[in-house]
Amino acid sequence: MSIVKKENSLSKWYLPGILKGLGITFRNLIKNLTSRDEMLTLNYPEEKYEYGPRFKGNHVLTVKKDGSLRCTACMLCATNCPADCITIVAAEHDDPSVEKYPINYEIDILRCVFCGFCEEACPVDAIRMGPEWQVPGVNGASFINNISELAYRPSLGGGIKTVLDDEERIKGGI
Amino acid sequence: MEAKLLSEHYSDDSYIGLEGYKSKGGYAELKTAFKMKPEEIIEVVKQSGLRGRGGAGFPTGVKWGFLPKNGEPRYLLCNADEGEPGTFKDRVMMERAPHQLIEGMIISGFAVGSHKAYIYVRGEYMDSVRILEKAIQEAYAAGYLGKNILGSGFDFDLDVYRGAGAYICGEETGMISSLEGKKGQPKLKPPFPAIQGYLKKPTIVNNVETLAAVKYIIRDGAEGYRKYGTEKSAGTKLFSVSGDVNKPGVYEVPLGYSLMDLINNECGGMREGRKLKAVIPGGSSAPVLTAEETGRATMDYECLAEMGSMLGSGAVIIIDETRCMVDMLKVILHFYHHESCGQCTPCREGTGWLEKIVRSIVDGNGRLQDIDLLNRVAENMKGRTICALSDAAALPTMSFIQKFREEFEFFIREGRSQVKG
Amino acid sequence: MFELSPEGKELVKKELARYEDKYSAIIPSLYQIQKENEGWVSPEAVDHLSELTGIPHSHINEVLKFYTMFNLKPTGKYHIQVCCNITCSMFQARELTDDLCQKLGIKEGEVSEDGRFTVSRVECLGSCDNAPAVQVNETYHDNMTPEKMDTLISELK
Amino acid sequence: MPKCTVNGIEVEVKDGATVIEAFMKTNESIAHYCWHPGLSVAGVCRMCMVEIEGNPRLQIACNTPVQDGMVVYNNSEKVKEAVEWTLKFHLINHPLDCPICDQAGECGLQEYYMSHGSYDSEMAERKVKKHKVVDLGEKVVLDTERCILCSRCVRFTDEVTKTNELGIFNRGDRSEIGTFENRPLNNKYSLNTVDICPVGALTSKDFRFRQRVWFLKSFETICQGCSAGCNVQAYYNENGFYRVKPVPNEEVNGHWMCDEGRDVYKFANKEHRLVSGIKKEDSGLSHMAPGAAAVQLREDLSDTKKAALVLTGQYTTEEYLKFVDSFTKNYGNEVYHWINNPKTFDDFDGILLRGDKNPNTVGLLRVLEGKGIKSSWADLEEKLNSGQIEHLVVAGPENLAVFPDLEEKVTLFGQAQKLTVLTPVKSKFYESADYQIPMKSFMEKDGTFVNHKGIEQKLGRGPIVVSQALTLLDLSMILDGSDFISVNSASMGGSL
Amino acid sequence: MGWGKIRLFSYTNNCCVPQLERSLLFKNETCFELSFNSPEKSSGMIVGGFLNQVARREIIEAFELLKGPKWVFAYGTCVISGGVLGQFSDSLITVGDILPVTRFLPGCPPSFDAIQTAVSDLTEGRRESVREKGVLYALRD
Repeated sequence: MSIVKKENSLSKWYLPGILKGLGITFRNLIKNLTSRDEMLTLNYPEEKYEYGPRFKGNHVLTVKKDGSLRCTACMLCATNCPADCITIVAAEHDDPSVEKYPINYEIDILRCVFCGFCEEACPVDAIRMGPEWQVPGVNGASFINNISELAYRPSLGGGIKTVLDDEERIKGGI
Repeated sequence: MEAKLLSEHYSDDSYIGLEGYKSKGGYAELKTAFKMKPEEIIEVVKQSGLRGRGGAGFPTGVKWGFLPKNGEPRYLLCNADEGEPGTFKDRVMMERAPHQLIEGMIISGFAVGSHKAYIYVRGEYMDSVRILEKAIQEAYAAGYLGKNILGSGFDFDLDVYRGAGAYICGEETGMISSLEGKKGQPKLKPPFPAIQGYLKKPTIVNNVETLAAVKYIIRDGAEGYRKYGTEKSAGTKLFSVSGDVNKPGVYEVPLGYSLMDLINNECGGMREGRKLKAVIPGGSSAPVLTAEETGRATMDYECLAEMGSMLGSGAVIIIDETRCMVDMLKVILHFYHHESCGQCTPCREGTGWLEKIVRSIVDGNGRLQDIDLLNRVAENMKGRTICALSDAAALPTMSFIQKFREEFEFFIREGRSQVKG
Repeated sequence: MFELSPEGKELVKKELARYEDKYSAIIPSLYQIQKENEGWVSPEAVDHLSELTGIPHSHINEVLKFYTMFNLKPTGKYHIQVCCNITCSMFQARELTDDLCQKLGIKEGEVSEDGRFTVSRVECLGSCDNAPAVQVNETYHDNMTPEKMDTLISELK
Repeated sequence: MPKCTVNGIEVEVKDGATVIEAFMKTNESIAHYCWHPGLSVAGVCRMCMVEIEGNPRLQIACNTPVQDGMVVYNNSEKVKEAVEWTLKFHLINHPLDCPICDQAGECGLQEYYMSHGSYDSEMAERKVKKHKVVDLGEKVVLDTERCILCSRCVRFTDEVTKTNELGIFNRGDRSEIGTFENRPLNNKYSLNTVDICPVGALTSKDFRFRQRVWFLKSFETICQGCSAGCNVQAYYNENGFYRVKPVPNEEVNGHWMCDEGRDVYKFANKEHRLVSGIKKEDSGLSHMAPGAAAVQLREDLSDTKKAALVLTGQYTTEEYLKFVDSFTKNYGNEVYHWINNPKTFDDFDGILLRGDKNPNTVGLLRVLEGKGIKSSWADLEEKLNSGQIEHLVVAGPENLAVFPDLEEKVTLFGQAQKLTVLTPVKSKFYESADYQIPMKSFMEKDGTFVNHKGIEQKLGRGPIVVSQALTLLDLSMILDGSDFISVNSASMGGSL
Repeated sequence: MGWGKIRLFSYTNNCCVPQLERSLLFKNETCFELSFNSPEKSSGMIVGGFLNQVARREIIEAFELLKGPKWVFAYGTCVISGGVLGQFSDSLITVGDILPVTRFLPGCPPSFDAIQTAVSDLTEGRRESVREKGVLYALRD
């Protein structure tokens, strides 16, 4: 794209251009000195950048009131995942009202692109993308998170309770 | 005026026994029938315009005509499973005049050429079963049943089969399945019972009153029978009247008799002189008539059909001012939900759904759109099943909503019945 | 193990021969079992009937559970069946059953402590002219009012 | 032969055929649950509604016989609304079980919901609650809430197996499928009820929760369980085979299949398979590539004079032709046919199950007659006892379940100086053999099986589980001297 | 400027390019700075985006030119395991195949704090907290 230069006397002189530029610089200097909190710069290690509410961080498997996994191993997340990184092995639950639960639920963090498709596909709000950013790991560290890592890791404090629960659903007659 | 044809001698007890029955003209028509040929009897019944008294109102002569002409053994079944709420005419007839039914069945069996007949009585009527079995013993002893009846070369066996409490066994093919020892579920009906019914043999199923009326058609001839009733629906009909009248009971009136006269003359007018609100003319599966429609209604198949209702089994239920129609519909739908045999999906799930909607209205958490939801569910249940139970549940619902809509809306808005009572 | 009495077996044999199809004998023999087994049909009874007649178990069980007059739970000596259909419910039949259950202290279908009564609601009994109609075992009682019901309860021992 | 037009397409059907059979002839789609080509007509699901010209009321297609010149269509507005509402009636008491239901992905309700559903269920009332996870027998689990009461399974147990274990109990919308207390559903064809159940009410215990249906691919082949030769559909994915379902074929197996045939896939999975050639040396067993083991077998065989071959009926006809040909050319025509159960060899249970548990016995006998080899089992035993046979080559069975007497047979074979076992499946009885050469399972190779009636049926080829395993064709090429297996005969297609 | 900051040579492809550069924006004392054209002056490298033929050749050359401890950070799923694009290519080469990777940064894109903690762990000599947990494989029969 070509820029049309205005042919007027002012631009031929050297000094006015410099003074205009310095003017802008000093105006910003005074502004930053007077109102420090409006500055965009974070002094990083102390002031951390907070992520938005919809930040898609490490996965969380929600739990029911009694602490058991909310997931019924229906494999919809594994089907919807573009990177094919979720492997689930289902097993028979002895309580007939629960009937099916995952005995092994693994997400391969190195394959996962954190797109949130699994969160959208889950019919029972069993998997969510939590607020924690992905922790880097050394080569050979096990990047495959299983149930104890996804649902009961220390930072979750014994599992995040889900709002939707079976008793209300069955009482509501669905 | 009350035309006493069938129910002439119901009041006197001797009519129950064989002697009392014969003394009042019993088994006379048997001899005249044996003189005629079976085709003649069918022709006379066709001429007399006798229509089924059980509920469908199908011309009996025509139904007998469907039978295949080959000599294959066939069955005659009497449908005494009177499950239609409000109907009790068959019980009165079987307890007061069992031989009338037996003679009617022998003549009909002779006409259709069947040598084996069953009377399927509903399980609750224990007294009717006892009385009928005693009457059959007497008939066998007197030679009116069994081999070579009255020397005519026609042998005829009759048996009573006791049902076990299922409204669905009132339906033709439902009763046949129940007789075959299966669950009383109606059969699919391109093979109609007249071609393939009980044990895959041609079968004729008629109501108690229809078979009894055959005797009087033989006695008075087709024109004699046509004296009563209108041109299209001939003869007399037993009406079981109940509800808010002074003298509920069974009254025999000619077809075409006006409903208001039936209420005021035969039944002694409304109970405690209250104002009439609605009438269910033909049992629970007949759409309801408002007070104004009752005024111009006459008790015959055509007039009630024009008004959107039906004669059905002739069970007239009179409803007065103090009754709440929503609660009435809830009782009717509970009946159909409990009695649906569960074979076809629209009826099995639809009756349950209708009842739950009306029950949620009565419990006070109904929604305004429930009313046209009821209408659409009933509309889409009707005519989509093997037997007519889904129509019997859908038609009353639609008529209740169409004619008493403001009562439903009041109930939903206020959460209580419009009627104080 | 439930065992039919000799006359019971006799009746079942007669019923088998009476109808063209042996399946038609199921309902009469179930009535007979119900009479001999304190008013209900137990699974052993179905087993026994199946060996007696050769009809497959599931078929007898189907017929047993389809019809309402066969009870699947033990019932009292007197089974009070109150009709709660259109005309009878217009004459307060449902309220009658509620306070009857309260009086006997049982819910519907249960047996009272002294084992005499079971109350249950049934469909139209075909006696709407003298509503509300009540059937006790085999006999009809008409125009029942709460008072008449009390006298009936006290009479039936 | 009455003719009728279905949605504008002219169709001719045989006498007494119903409208739904006319629909099946065209590829017009018609919704149906309770109708099944192999069972009687029930007419209870009311989904197959059609409009017939000149008949105001909608009729069900499965029970209306076709009259000549009848015009039938099911794409009119009225029919669409009727089917939509009937499906809505099916769904109002149906539980929200899709996440935990095995049938999700191939469920009749899901398919018709997508094409006929109304997407806004106006049902706000409470659903009917019934029994979940009912144990019907050793192989089948029932969930009565999902059941839409189409009565297919009840008609199956009444008409096909005539054992009537199943019945519909209670009445109205409280009705439930079930068996009587102490009469579980344990006949030999109980898993067919799982196939014909359109919804997830009946599920098989063997496949329960093992894999979601949309992760499986399938191919058609012939069951190898017995000589009935039923056409089957085998389902697999990268982890191996998961299940086997019957394919309708009128002359051979109708629509059904026995339960033993359904465990046939287990022997083709990797955990049961012999993966590498084994040679017994004095220093123990040495594992090597199957091709190398075969070459060593050839050298070993070349300097023997008295070699014998034992064949079971578990291989394809082409393999027999080539292998018997090359074997007799090099090592004399001592070929014996191993019959595993002489006593129950030709009994038949009236529906499908045959006593002869090898799929290709007739093919083998034809090949042996073609080669003019008449040899009885007795003189093999007599030769073995007298130790005349230096080297015995046994083409072992694949389906070990039907060879209960494998152990003493192997000890019998052990009497030969050298024993070679060609087997797709590994078994601890073969340790005593000098050579164990892995073969391909019937799921991994082409060929024809000839069932007891003499009908030749083509095998379908599925995924290769053990890529280097040989077939008898490759082995005969090696015995004929060539060192390299020609590509076109053996491992075609992608390996796992 | 840039005292005490590690200089990392950054080689990124596709959508990781803006993500990496802009993640430094408005941040004061980050413990690393990026250089885009002089691997010989930087002591580690950060690789991101899907590796095509050219990228493979160039990151190897860049790796040889690095001075100092030659750290390699694998930035983002595409470079670690092919991510969404790599699923369909059958000749997939990831950074782990061609370079000795010291730290994997999973995510698409990894958050800035991940890079910061990875680099600061290395520069300040803290041993990376390896996650100790058993891997539960319960393969059914």
